[in-house]
Amino acid sequence: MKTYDFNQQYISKIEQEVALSTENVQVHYGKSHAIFDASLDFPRFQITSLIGASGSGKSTYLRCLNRMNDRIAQVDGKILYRNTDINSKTINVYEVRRHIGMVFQRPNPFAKSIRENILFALKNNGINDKKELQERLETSLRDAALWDEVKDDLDKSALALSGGQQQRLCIARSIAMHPDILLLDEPASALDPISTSKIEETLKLLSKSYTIIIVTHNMQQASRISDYTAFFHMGHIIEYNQTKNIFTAPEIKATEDYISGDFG
Amino acid sequence: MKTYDFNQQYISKIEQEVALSTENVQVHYGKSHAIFDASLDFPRFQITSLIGASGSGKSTYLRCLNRMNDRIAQVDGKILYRNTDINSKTINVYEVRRHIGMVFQRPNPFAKSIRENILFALKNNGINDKKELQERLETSLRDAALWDEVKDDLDKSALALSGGQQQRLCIARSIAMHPDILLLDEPASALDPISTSKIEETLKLLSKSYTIIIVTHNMQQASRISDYTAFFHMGHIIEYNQTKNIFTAPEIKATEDYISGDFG
Amino acid sequence: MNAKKSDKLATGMIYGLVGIVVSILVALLGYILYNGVPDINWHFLTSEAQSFSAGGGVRDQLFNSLYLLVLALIISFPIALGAGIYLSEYAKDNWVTDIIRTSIEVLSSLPSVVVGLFGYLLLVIQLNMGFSILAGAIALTFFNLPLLTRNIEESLRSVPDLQREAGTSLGLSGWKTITKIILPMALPGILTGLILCSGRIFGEAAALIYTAGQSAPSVDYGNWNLFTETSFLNPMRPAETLAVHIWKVNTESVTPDSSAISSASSAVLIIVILIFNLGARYLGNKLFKKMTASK
Amino acid sequence: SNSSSATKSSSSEVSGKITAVGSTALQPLVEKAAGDFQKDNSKINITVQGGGSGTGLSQVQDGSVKVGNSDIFAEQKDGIDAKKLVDHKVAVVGMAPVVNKDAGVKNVTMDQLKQIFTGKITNWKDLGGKDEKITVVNRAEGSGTRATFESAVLGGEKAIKSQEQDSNGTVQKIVSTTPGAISYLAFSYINDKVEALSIDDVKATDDNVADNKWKIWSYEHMYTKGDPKDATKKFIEYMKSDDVQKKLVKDMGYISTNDMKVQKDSKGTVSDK
Amino acid sequence: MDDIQTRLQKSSRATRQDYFGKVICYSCIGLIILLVACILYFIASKGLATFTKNGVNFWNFLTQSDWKPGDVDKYGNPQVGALPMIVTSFSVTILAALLATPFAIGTAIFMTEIANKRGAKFLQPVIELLVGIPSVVYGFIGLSLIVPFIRGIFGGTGFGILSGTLVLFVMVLPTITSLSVDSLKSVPMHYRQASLALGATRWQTIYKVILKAAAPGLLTAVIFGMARAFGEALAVQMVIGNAILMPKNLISPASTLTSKLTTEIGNTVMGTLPNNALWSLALVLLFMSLLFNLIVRFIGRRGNIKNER
Ligand SMILES: Nc1ncnc2c1ncn2[C@@H]1O[C@H](COP(=O)(O)OP(=O)(O)OP(=O)(O)O)[C@@H](O)[C@H]1O
Ligand SMILES: Nc1ncnc2c1ncn2[C@@H]1O[C@H](COP(=O)(O)OP(=O)(O)OP(=O)(O)O)[C@@H](O)[C@H]1O
Ligand SMILES: [Mg+2]
Ligand SMILES: [Mg+2]
Repeated sequence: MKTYDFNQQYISKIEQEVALSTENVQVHYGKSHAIFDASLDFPRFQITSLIGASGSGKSTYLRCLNRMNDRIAQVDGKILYRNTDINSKTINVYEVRRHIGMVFQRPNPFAKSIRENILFALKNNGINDKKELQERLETSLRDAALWDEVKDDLDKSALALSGGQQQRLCIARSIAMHPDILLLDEPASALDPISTSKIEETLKLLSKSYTIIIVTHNMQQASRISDYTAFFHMGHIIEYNQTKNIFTAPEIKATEDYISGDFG
Repeated sequence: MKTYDFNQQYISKIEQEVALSTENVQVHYGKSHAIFDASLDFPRFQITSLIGASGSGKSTYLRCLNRMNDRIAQVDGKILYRNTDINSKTINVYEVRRHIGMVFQRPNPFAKSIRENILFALKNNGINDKKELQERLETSLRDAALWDEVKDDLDKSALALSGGQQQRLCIARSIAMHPDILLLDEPASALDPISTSKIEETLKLLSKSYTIIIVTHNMQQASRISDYTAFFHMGHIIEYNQTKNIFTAPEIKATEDYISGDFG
Repeated sequence: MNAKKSDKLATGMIYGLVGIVVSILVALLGYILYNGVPDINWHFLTSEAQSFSAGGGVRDQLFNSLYLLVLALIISFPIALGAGIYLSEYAKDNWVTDIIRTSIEVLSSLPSVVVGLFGYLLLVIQLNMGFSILAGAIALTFFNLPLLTRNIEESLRSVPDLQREAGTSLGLSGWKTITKIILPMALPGILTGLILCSGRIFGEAAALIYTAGQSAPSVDYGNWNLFTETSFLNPMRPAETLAVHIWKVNTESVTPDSSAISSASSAVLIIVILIFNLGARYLGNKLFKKMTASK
Repeated sequence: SNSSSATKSSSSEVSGKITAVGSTALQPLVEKAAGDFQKDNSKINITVQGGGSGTGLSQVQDGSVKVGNSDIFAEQKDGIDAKKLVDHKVAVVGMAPVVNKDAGVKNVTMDQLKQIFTGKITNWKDLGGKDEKITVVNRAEGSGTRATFESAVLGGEKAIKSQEQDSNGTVQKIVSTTPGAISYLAFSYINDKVEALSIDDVKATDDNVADNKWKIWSYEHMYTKGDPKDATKKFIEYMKSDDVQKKLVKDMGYISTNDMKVQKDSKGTVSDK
Repeated sequence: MDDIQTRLQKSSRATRQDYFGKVICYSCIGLIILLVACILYFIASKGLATFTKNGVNFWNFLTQSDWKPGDVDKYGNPQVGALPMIVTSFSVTILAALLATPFAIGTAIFMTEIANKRGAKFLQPVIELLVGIPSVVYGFIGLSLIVPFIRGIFGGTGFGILSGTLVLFVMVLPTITSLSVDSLKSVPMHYRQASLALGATRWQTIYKVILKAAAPGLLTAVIFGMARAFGEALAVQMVIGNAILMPKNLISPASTLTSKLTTEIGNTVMGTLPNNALWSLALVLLFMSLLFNLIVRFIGRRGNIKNER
């Protein structure tokens, strides 16, 4: 692996309204430094993808954005959401996570029925209206391209689904909460192309009213769906720009190498 | 999802030497029928990819090939390897698995050091020569495109690696055994493009002396690396042919639909 | 083929070990049941114990054992649950936790006599509870707590972290995640622990001799007012349990049929535990299926 | 209620709660008597518990319980101020050496018995029995039974270190199953599974105890702190009444104090009654 | 928008729930700690009185073998030597654990790795059942079966460390087994898969992967068994002979700390030397179990460090 000069980076300014931004975020796992000085603005109602080699810190960074790293890692710096630094100690983290939903790399449905998986958090959130629940159940499953496959088995255990089905269920579960921002960590890495493209369509649709940040290994996916792309390299954000710029004319050598290492 | 006529299938005969073949393999999970009458021949020193929608039974079928389903599912039918039905009760399954290695969808390294992960099975196998072990350690890690990243940390716990690194370690672990046939269940779904392409190159190289069967969701991957492709649909093998035929001129509608659902 | 041979050898060895264990178990249970079951009859189960004439039964002792068990579990389970959750979910990996763990383990290795005497001095004398079911139940709690706590902690830990992440990422509070998602998944394990503890409570004698007492004054099974002296539910009355009864009959009894009573009581005890085990297991499975909606 | 109620001794108005704790040997007798007593005195609630003579004495001395049951004189216990306690002797218990049946010995002299328990005679053949090692099973240090036996038999010498057991039931079982074993038991625990020895050709019977021909016996005591009052007084009177002494005491294998022709004090001195 | 902003700053139902949960859990753990502290204080104050109030020399207590708290020796010192009981307690515990561990772990392996569902389903309740058999019953079975058996084979009286060991072996077997089963079960399924896929035999998988991953849990299981053996009184008391003699061999009568404690405690008067001396035995028991725990903790930690690096 080549080594690059990390001072050489290109972070473009966002012209649009910013939904979420980080300022000098540092992450340490114990003594090991995993994210260095990450400062990014995520534009509202856009899809931003985070790309980079395995181990470059994409997941780590993403998990900071809704405070999922709280107990695992030491996160310093500012994360601004609605003019509030949500990385501060006094913040209500539950409220943060309610507005900033997350879907993980490995599917993690609850050991409950499919229905309960979707409705559990909603009910906890005080939504008790039967009709509303039913409606959210159906639309979220539809949006995650799972409805047709499970509509007759809603009371079956979610654990009996295949890996791909489970992952789509997790996406549905997150969507059902109507979050403001949706974080996805390689959500499609376990999905077949049909489901993947459905999910991508969904994300595209959702981006009309949601801000979406997605980690992906799939260059095509990144270029196809995202408006902005950030390139991670060994814990540093090396380049951040509109996706079309990144993929057609990267400013930095490291980015170019990574993208052209790809197999278009 | 459309329904298709499962009688309508196209399984091409293999002209070359056959390394492994199945005859009327049926798999049941309890009462649910997961694989119907799967009969395939896998050509020697070629890469065969298994594609199909999520839940279509690819993993289930693959796991039969080295008896990994033994305690989970009921597998009927014949699996022929070197003129022996390795699905018979009297077979030494350990020997089977030694010659037919497997890499899983989810990385599953042992909670041991990186070195120990690779050497574990070798030592079990009675290889104790220090030099030989060291050599296999290095080449297997190199082949899995992991050597550069871990060569200084061989005694670090494998669990401290990122997901992608872990998966590459698992591949290395399998390669180190010098198996005859290598089964891979979406081995690259957690990998970044650079590692993926390195793995693909490795597989290509390995296919000179190994028979490789790989489950993948990635159409490009299938078309890029595999010589033969089998298309699974709801537990049935619908079409099996040389990869170029499958991707350019599928015989069956279901296959065509699936492939064109893709985003080339 | 060396590996295969050693596999065969080891498997054979394990079968051998298990064979010995099973024969010990079967012989032991067989011995107790063979000696005891012939003397069990309806009269034995429904009549009072006699102090020096033959023909006594174990009605009160049996009831007392059950009542004490329920009471002890009611007291100890919630505490153990809280402590178990603390250890698996909240405790940080530092010296404070180390001290907590060590003290819990020390508690579990205290000899029952010591716990009994401590209970006697603290509960019976100091807190003026007298020899009573309540004092007995609290003394049993001392035993139970470490076992239950440990078991609950481990059951909770065995639930994958993916589940915690799922709950957390949906904005659920840690508490909700634990109680509604992690706990149901850990339930079968917790239940096993509960059964094991119940077994110990049932068989415990030494700690009860000094706390719940060793006499069973006759009580009125029709009196549901637990604040009256004669009520069978009164937690402040002394109560000899089945295990204590066995001990007493074996050591100081002058009844002519003491050995028959002792074997029959042992058999009854084991049968009750058996019923309890199977019942709890059945219930646990049902509960698990219901809570996780798996089929 | 105060002293006035104590005078109307037969009225059932007396009420109260009595806890009697202590000697496990005495427990069944008191428990049974208490049960009968409460049938006529429904307002009195009696709890009888074991715990050992030491426990009984220390609890009654502390005032934690009303009655301390003991099979040893309070004077013989360290740490008990006997002056504060009032002794109520409710029964007499005789004890006899017992041996395993195949020892082949039925009678010993007092001196031989002493030599066995001090470890000077170690084989039954020295006593005309089988060639078999003598296994001494003593009673727990500090127990009333042991104190009685040692003061009657050992005359101040120390018993050898040997097995110790604390309950009649266990001793009976051990002696009956261990070849060559010797120990001693209260009369009520002697059955045909063990051989009760005669001493100097005197048989272990109630009658021989009554006139002190049989030397190994002691009282069962119920101690109160100061003179008993109210319910306690009534109950102890009941324990000494003919109802209990003539029937219950005999049924349980004890000897009634009324039948005794002699008395013993805490130092072991026997005098005529 | 402002609404959300304020909600981010304010506590919500979830924070309150979490707070509530924390309070509950911390109180529970606090209660347990308090309890342990109470017991420790109680035993320590009574047990130390032997040395502080009654003037017994602590070193003599640990190293001498004459136990006659009621008497004094020729120099006028109380004879309180606990060595025989300490040695015996250690012997029965360690022997019982040594004997039970292979059987227990073998059974646990059988139940989790080898047996089909039905086999495990049969064994589990049987083993749990055994935990519930009262000590007295074990004691009497020991007295009726094991003591005569030992007497028949080795001669002597049959009472002694060997009989105690055998009884304890049966008593701790279920404890160690069920705890071992738990710890084996908690080894992730994918370890087994990975190992099997590499062609490792079942035994290799068990021995090199599963047992290793479960080692701390297994160690804990054994320690728990030892703790139970250590504290066991009623059963041991019936078969060990209760003679305060230095054990010369495995079949001569001996006495453990607990058996002495149980036999005598009822006959002594609270606050006197004979009573305090017994509490000193309890204190020794406590101290030894503390020591065991610390050793395990130490071993466990070293194991972990090795794994992580
Ligand atoms: N829980 C953890 N404890 C310690 N180190 C960790 C932990 N998780 C990740 N790391 C380390 O932090 C670095 C970044 O890991 P991260 O998982 O964020 O990478 P990634 O970009 O998501 O990789 P991948 O594409 O493989 O998922 C890696 O070097 C990894 O070893
Ligand atoms: N252990 C199991 N028990 C019961 N049913 C199972 C099990 N594993 C898989 N199945 C079922 O068998 C069918 C085939 O599953 P399989 O995992 O083989 O699909 P797949 O093609 O590998 O899907 P994916 O691409 O999502 O991995 C699915 O319907 C699934 O629900
Ligand atoms: Mg990642
Ligand atoms: Mg699969």
